Amino acid sequence: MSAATRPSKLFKNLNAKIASIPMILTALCVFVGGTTWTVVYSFTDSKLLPRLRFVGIEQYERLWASQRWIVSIENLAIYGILSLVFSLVIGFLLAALLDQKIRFEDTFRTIFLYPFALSFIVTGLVWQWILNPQFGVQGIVRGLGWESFSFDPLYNADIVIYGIMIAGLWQGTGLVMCLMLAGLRGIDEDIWKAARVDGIPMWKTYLFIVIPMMRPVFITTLVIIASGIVKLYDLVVAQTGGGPGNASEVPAKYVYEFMFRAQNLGQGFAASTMMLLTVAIIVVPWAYLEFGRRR
Amino acid sequence: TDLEVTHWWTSGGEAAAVAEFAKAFDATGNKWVDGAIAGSGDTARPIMISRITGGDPMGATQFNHGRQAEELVQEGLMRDLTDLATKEEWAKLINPPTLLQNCTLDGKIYCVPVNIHSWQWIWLSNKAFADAGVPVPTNWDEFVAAAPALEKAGKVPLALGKQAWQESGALNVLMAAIVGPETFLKVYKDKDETVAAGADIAKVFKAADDARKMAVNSNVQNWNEATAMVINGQAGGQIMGDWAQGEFQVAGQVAGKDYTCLPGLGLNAVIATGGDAFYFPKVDNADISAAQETLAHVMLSPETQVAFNLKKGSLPVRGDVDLTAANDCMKKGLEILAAGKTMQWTDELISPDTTQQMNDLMAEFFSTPTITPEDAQKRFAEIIAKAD
Amino acid sequence: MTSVLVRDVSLNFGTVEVLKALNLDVPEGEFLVLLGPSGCGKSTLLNCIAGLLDVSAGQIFIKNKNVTWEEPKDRGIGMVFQSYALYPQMTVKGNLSFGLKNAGVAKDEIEKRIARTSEILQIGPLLERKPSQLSGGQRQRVAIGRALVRDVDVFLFDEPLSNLDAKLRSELRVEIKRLHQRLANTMIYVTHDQIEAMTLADRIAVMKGGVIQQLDAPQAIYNRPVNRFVAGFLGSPAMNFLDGELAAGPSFKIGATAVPLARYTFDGSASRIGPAVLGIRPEHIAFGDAAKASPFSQQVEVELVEPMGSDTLVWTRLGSQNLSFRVEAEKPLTVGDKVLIGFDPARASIFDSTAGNRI
Amino acid sequence: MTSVLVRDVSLNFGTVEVLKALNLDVPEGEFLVLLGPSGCGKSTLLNCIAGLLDVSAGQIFIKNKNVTWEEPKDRGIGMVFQSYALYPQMTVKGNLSFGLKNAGVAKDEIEKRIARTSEILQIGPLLERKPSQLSGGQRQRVAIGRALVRDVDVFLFDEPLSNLDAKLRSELRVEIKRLHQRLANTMIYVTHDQIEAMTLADRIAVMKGGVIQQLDAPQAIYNRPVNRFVAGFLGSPAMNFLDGELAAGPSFKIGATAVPLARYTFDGSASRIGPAVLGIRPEHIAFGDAAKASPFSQQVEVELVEPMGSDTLVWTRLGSQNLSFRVEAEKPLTVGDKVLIGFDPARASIFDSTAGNRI
Amino acid sequence: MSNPATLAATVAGADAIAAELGGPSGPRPRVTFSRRNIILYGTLIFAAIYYLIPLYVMVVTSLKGMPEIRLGNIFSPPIEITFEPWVKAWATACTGLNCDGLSRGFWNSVRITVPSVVLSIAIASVNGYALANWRFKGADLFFTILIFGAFIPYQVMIYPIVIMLREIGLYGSLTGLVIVHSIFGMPILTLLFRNYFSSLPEELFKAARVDGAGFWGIYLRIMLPMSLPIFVVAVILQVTGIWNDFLFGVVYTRPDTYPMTVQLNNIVNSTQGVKEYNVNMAATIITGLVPLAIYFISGKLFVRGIAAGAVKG
Ligand SMILES: Nc1ncnc2c1ncn2[C@@H]1O[C@H](COP(=O)(O)OP(=O)(O)OP(=O)(O)O)[C@@H](O)[C@H]1O
Ligand SMILES: Nc1ncnc2c1ncn2[C@@H]1O[C@H](COP(=O)(O)OP(=O)(O)OP(=O)(O)O)[C@@H](O)[C@H]1O
Ligand SMILES: [Mg+2]
Ligand SMILES: [Mg+2]
Repeated sequence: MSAATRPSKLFKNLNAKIASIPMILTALCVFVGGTTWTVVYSFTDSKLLPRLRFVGIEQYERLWASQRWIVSIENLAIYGILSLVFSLVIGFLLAALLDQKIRFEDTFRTIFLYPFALSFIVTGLVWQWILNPQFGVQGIVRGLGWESFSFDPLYNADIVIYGIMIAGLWQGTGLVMCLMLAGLRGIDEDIWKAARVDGIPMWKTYLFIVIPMMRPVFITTLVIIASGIVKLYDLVVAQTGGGPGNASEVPAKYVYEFMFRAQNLGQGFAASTMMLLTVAIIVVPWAYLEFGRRR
Repeated sequence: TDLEVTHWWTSGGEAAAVAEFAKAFDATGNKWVDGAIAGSGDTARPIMISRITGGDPMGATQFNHGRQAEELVQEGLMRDLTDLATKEEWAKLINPPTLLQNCTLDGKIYCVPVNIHSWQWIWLSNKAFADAGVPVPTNWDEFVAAAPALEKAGKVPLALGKQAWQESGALNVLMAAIVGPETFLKVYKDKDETVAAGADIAKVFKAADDARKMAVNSNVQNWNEATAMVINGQAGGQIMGDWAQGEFQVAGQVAGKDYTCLPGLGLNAVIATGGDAFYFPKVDNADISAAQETLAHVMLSPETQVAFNLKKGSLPVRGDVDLTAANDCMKKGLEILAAGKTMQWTDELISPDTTQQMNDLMAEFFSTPTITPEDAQKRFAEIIAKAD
Repeated sequence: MTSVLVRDVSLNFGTVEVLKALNLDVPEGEFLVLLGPSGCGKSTLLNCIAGLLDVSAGQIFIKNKNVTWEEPKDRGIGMVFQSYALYPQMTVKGNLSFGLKNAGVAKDEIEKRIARTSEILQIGPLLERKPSQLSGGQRQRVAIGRALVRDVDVFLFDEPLSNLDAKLRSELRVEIKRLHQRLANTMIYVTHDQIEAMTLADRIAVMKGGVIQQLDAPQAIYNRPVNRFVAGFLGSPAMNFLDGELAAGPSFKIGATAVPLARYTFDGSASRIGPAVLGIRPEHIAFGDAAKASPFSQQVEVELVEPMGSDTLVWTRLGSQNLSFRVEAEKPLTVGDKVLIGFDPARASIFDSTAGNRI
Repeated sequence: MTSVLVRDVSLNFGTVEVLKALNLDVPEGEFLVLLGPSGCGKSTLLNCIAGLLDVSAGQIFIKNKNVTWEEPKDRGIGMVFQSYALYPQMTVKGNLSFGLKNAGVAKDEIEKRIARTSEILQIGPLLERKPSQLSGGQRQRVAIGRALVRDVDVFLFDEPLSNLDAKLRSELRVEIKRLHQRLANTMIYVTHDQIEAMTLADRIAVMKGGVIQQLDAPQAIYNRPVNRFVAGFLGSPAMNFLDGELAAGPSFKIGATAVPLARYTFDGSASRIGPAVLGIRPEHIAFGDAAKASPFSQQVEVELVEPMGSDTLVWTRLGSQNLSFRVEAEKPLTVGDKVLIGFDPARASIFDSTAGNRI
Repeated sequence: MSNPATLAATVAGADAIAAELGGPSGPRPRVTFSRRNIILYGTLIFAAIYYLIPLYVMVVTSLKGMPEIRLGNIFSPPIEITFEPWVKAWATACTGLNCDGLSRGFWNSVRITVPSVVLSIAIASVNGYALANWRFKGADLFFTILIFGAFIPYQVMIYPIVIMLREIGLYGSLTGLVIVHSIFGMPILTLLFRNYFSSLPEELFKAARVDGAGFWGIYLRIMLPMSLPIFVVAVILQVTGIWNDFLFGVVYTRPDTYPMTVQLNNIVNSTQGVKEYNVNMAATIITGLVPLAIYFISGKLFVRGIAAGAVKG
């Protein structure tokens, strides 16, 4: 009975490793490599083309001195927080309503979900039009005789971001509803029965029992929405182009404009690095909770 | 040979003009592959630059000459046209000579200017003023004075697309017209911040404030939609470059009868000689190189120049072409050009980065009534101080 | 006095009739067990009584009050679920008090009831814990507490122990029995475990396909099952069934062997001639000397021995049919041994071979 | 001859040591049962033997060949899983032939083996069905067939019956036992059901916390458990444990009562004085006349009666400690009855009260 | 078949009480227009209207002529239905000199979407499978990086990817774009597949290993046939994502391979004089038709797949 030798660790699961090469390459080259590259060049004064002429944190100083960047950040914060709250609330409400064993559930669900199939470009265009003061809602209401009615979010710098949010919610709540519905369907049937026997009203059951139980679903949803919010770009471009003025500017657009229009790559990279940092602040704790704890 | 040409000329007049290039080029036995990208130069340029830096260059591409392509040239990505230029003696043909200078870097020529565009125009709708019962103004001040009457008649006095480049363009036009080319150059060429903060420029910002008030009800984005408002008499006028003329032409309007144009806003008839130029990225393929040369040649040929510029509403780059067919407004331009009353424009003077900051400022100014002209001027001076 | 009365209750899910005009009458203080295989409608019946499902037809009375259309909370019932269904993010105390708070019970009354309940169930030290910090048995106790604290007349249990391991199950079984002895409430208890049913029930209702097959005291059901289904469902190791022929005499012929049925008490007036099935429980088969004394005995060969610790199950054949019998653990039998077995036909059950009813 | 040999095998999940330098030696043809509570590492050990988990230390031999680093398929093992793990999209036939095809067995050979297997397990008529069209018992049989068809030396079963209901479980138990008698292969069988362990095993390895507590024949483990854990884990109803004091004599004092230990065989040389625990199984406690004949007897009061059909469990108290004993179903005892009970100390087990080892 | 004696007694007792009490029997009466139903369906219908309005506006507008649009009311149904805008949007709308509408872009989109969807799903499902069933050292690290990648704004990566594609000589080719889509689809899809495969019983995987199937054997023969729901989700997500993509399409292709969205943008933004809203809307609907169709066809499977792959716990 001679002891067989332990095979080399490298060749264990060799097939799995080979199959994971695309993933490893993507992770290393594209995500790590690309990110590092971006961060490094954010410390240079690259203009149209990337050049390694380091200027320290000058780009960052300029970034935070820029009114436009501040507006972008504010807008993203307002949009982000409100659309997080609203899409969770609306998504959950719709899911809860659909969960009442109603008729035509499929129809309603399809109606709520279909905007998700459309691109932001399409969404932006349609809502731009609906919110157009001449043809859209304001025009109609005024046409009905209410002359002083005013609803022109896309042309009013103070509320333009809410106009964008209306469109964003229209497109995004369907998916949230879907996730919530899946979560609700995963709740043990007996919990509902127990709550009914205990005589707990429906809304209390949702609020105090079901929602806390759906924590993981909420977290997953939150992360999905958040990742979308950070990337907010197409919708703004299609709906307002950042206007009126710079009132609906968002960071992703700032990055794009500085990299390509202003031909100031360094500035664009600095802005993207700030975005990455924000993302890291959101994602790392989540990733830790989600994947770190389990292994 | 197929040659892909990218540009951002997609509005009615522009497209008609491009068609002339394509026709002339196709006639040489090559094929013009059109790569139009809609949504103004701001959208198109990044794509063009990525293509060139990404190693998949097009055959030729439009840029505004000036500093937009500077780095691409420095990086050696653009083809050197000096040989062709010497052979065809562009230096003699092209007028004013600054056009060719703008294509030159370290003594080498890298682009073909195709037209002269000037920003300093205001386009007025004769119909709108007739409706309002006031005479068509002859300069900016009269225009401002006529605004209340227009408003009363349910018109928008000033049509202005809500895009930053239009707004900052309007400011620059006002500046050139109100304070004259010298002060303009002090600000933009010498980057003299005391001038920028001074009393002269304060007048300009006051005028911009007027413009802002007059344009409050102008709910359009693209410049040609604003032009459309002038064309159909909804708006009194629009500050826009001479490319707007193409739109009037496509709409079948006649200069002097249906619309009026005032170079230099009727105050200071000087025009800038900016314009469009074509660059030819370096390629390995000999066929394409040959086609590039052909295109460069075709673009400068007298017939093409006439046909193109008539459609486009811009001025030809050669002084030796016959433009009898030109309309009222073009003739005004040609006269100013002939008189040598030209000046440099911001494209040549400040970097895109500074332009962007200007744009940001003006976008904010025009959309935020609470920003006073004084505030805006102060920030303007700061930008000029740091400009490059 | 009748505590729960189910009258002609039917229930359909779509076109499937799950309960078929079912009648049930549970006297005050009785421990009734609903026993049956999976899918027979036990939970459905319980849910109907609780008001969690709307009956399709029929009436339900609790404490002589027609509650057919009442909400669950107004029926005076408490329910314990298989999956415990504790509110996971509330403490044990929160779980116990949530229903009371909603019913608007005064604060000190709530405290008092929780104190009493936790004393009965000995969950005092657990009050501040969350369900996830409890063991299976403790969770089950809290689930019972949640019903207990509401001071209800009728307790409904839906397989409350089936998620637990065997050891805990037998412990909690005893606890539930003690609880019933102490509270003397009416309890209706659903299970598919016949040991649980036998040990807990005052009466057992054996269900199959939405119909109650037999409703009687455990020993009666065990010893005199009304049909072959009930006979086979109760008892572990299971009853032996031997196919054969009822003959005059009366006797039961299994191949060449005849079992004399003089001591068997026939039921009703069914035909006593023709093919039939004889059922006999493994523990009613004697062997060795005891077999000799039996009215019927036979020499057989041991085929398989299953020691189960406390006793041993021995498999053999009678004619060509499998037969098992139980012997004490100490009796050493090995495969191939020839032994004499026998049983008293009075303890057997005979069923007709088509419908399976007791003869 | 040794069929499976596990030598000093350890296994860690991260920092948790699930198996601790475990040794096991299974002779050819033996039916070994791994028995233990949930989470004790039974499945882990089985997976190590199958090669589905890499051991952290130690070696595994199958048929005297070191297979520590072999792939599962090369170890000559077949495995049957708790959840059946049938490939849902393949027919039964596809399930059976999948492994053979992977091994490149010729077509007609595959046919032959499937024919033989389906004859042994009587699944011939099911061959063309999908697993979803099978009942639980049939699925289990197919799962066994999948191991059988591969003609392996060692069968590994991981709780193959625990998803089935009690009735089916006891039927399939008998089938597996018959299968073993017929094939005479080595079988290693994991379960936490002690009845299964007792009935099936040639030897049982009782595990706890990754360590084998006792490895012996079923009756030996049942009657002479090496520690309190093993004693409590086997047997249902569970063994009674009575706290008390070992005194000279030797005798065992429970409060005022003394149990004479003259007939008890002590183990080893542990101290025979001081606090200890006496364990006695319910079925070893006699009552009534039989109790009088016992070396120890005592008058007690009945507190609770649990009829279980075949017999009845009676709960009472000795001193202040709970005690249960088993009586035949016919003996009518009711709560409050005073009875005499007694047992033979030779059948009891005594454990030290701290470590719990047998004294 | 109940014990006759017991049952008879029961029923007799029951009758006595029932005679006394009578009262409700059978199912609880259901009011169709109960307050609950009115609120429930009212809210749902109200919400449905909000979600449907844009679609309605798009369709209605696309069927109107320009004169009618200038009249103003976007909500009024067309007086005279015309399909001309559709024809124009599909076949003749101009961008620069190209006047072939969306038709070219449609086929480009198909040529981009199909291989991208197939490739990205193929890669991601294998990754997810490897991560769920064949954990090797470091796999989790790569996976975490990958997930982080899901949050990186695309703008950040445009430039580095331009350089990478240039270096491997794929810039501007369809292959390059397909690779880009696969890369950016990978994080979310891998997460979905990993979650799904881990939710499948591990014993199945073990059984297959004992049966001698290898990495690919198990993937192809065991895992794939069981993964329909998650594949549906992946296909839906990828088709909509890639079909609707604008940024990559415009940056990494050339005009003759522009996808539909880029052409849509060109058409919408190259206004020749007045904005032709009807054509724009028709173009918009045509562009959205493919993903919409997929949703309407497989919406039910989508929810099921989401439940299986995305939402755990
Ligand atoms: N919501 C439902 N819709 C349709 N059929 C149902 C529904 N709930 C239960 N059934 C069917 O009703 C029958 C009885 O179900 P029930 O849950 O009462 O069985 P059970 O006796 O409790 O079984 P178990 O022991 O498995 O809990 C089953 O055949 C089941 O398929
Ligand atoms: N993949 C894993 N990672 C970490 N710990 C594990 C893993 N698998 C099992 N364990 C731990 O190892 C211990 C033994 O698990 P194992 O599955 O062998 O128990 P078992 O005896 O088979 O229990 P059961 O009867 O519940 O199947 C448990 O405590 C479990 O938590
Ligand atoms: Mg049930
Ligand atoms: Mg296990």
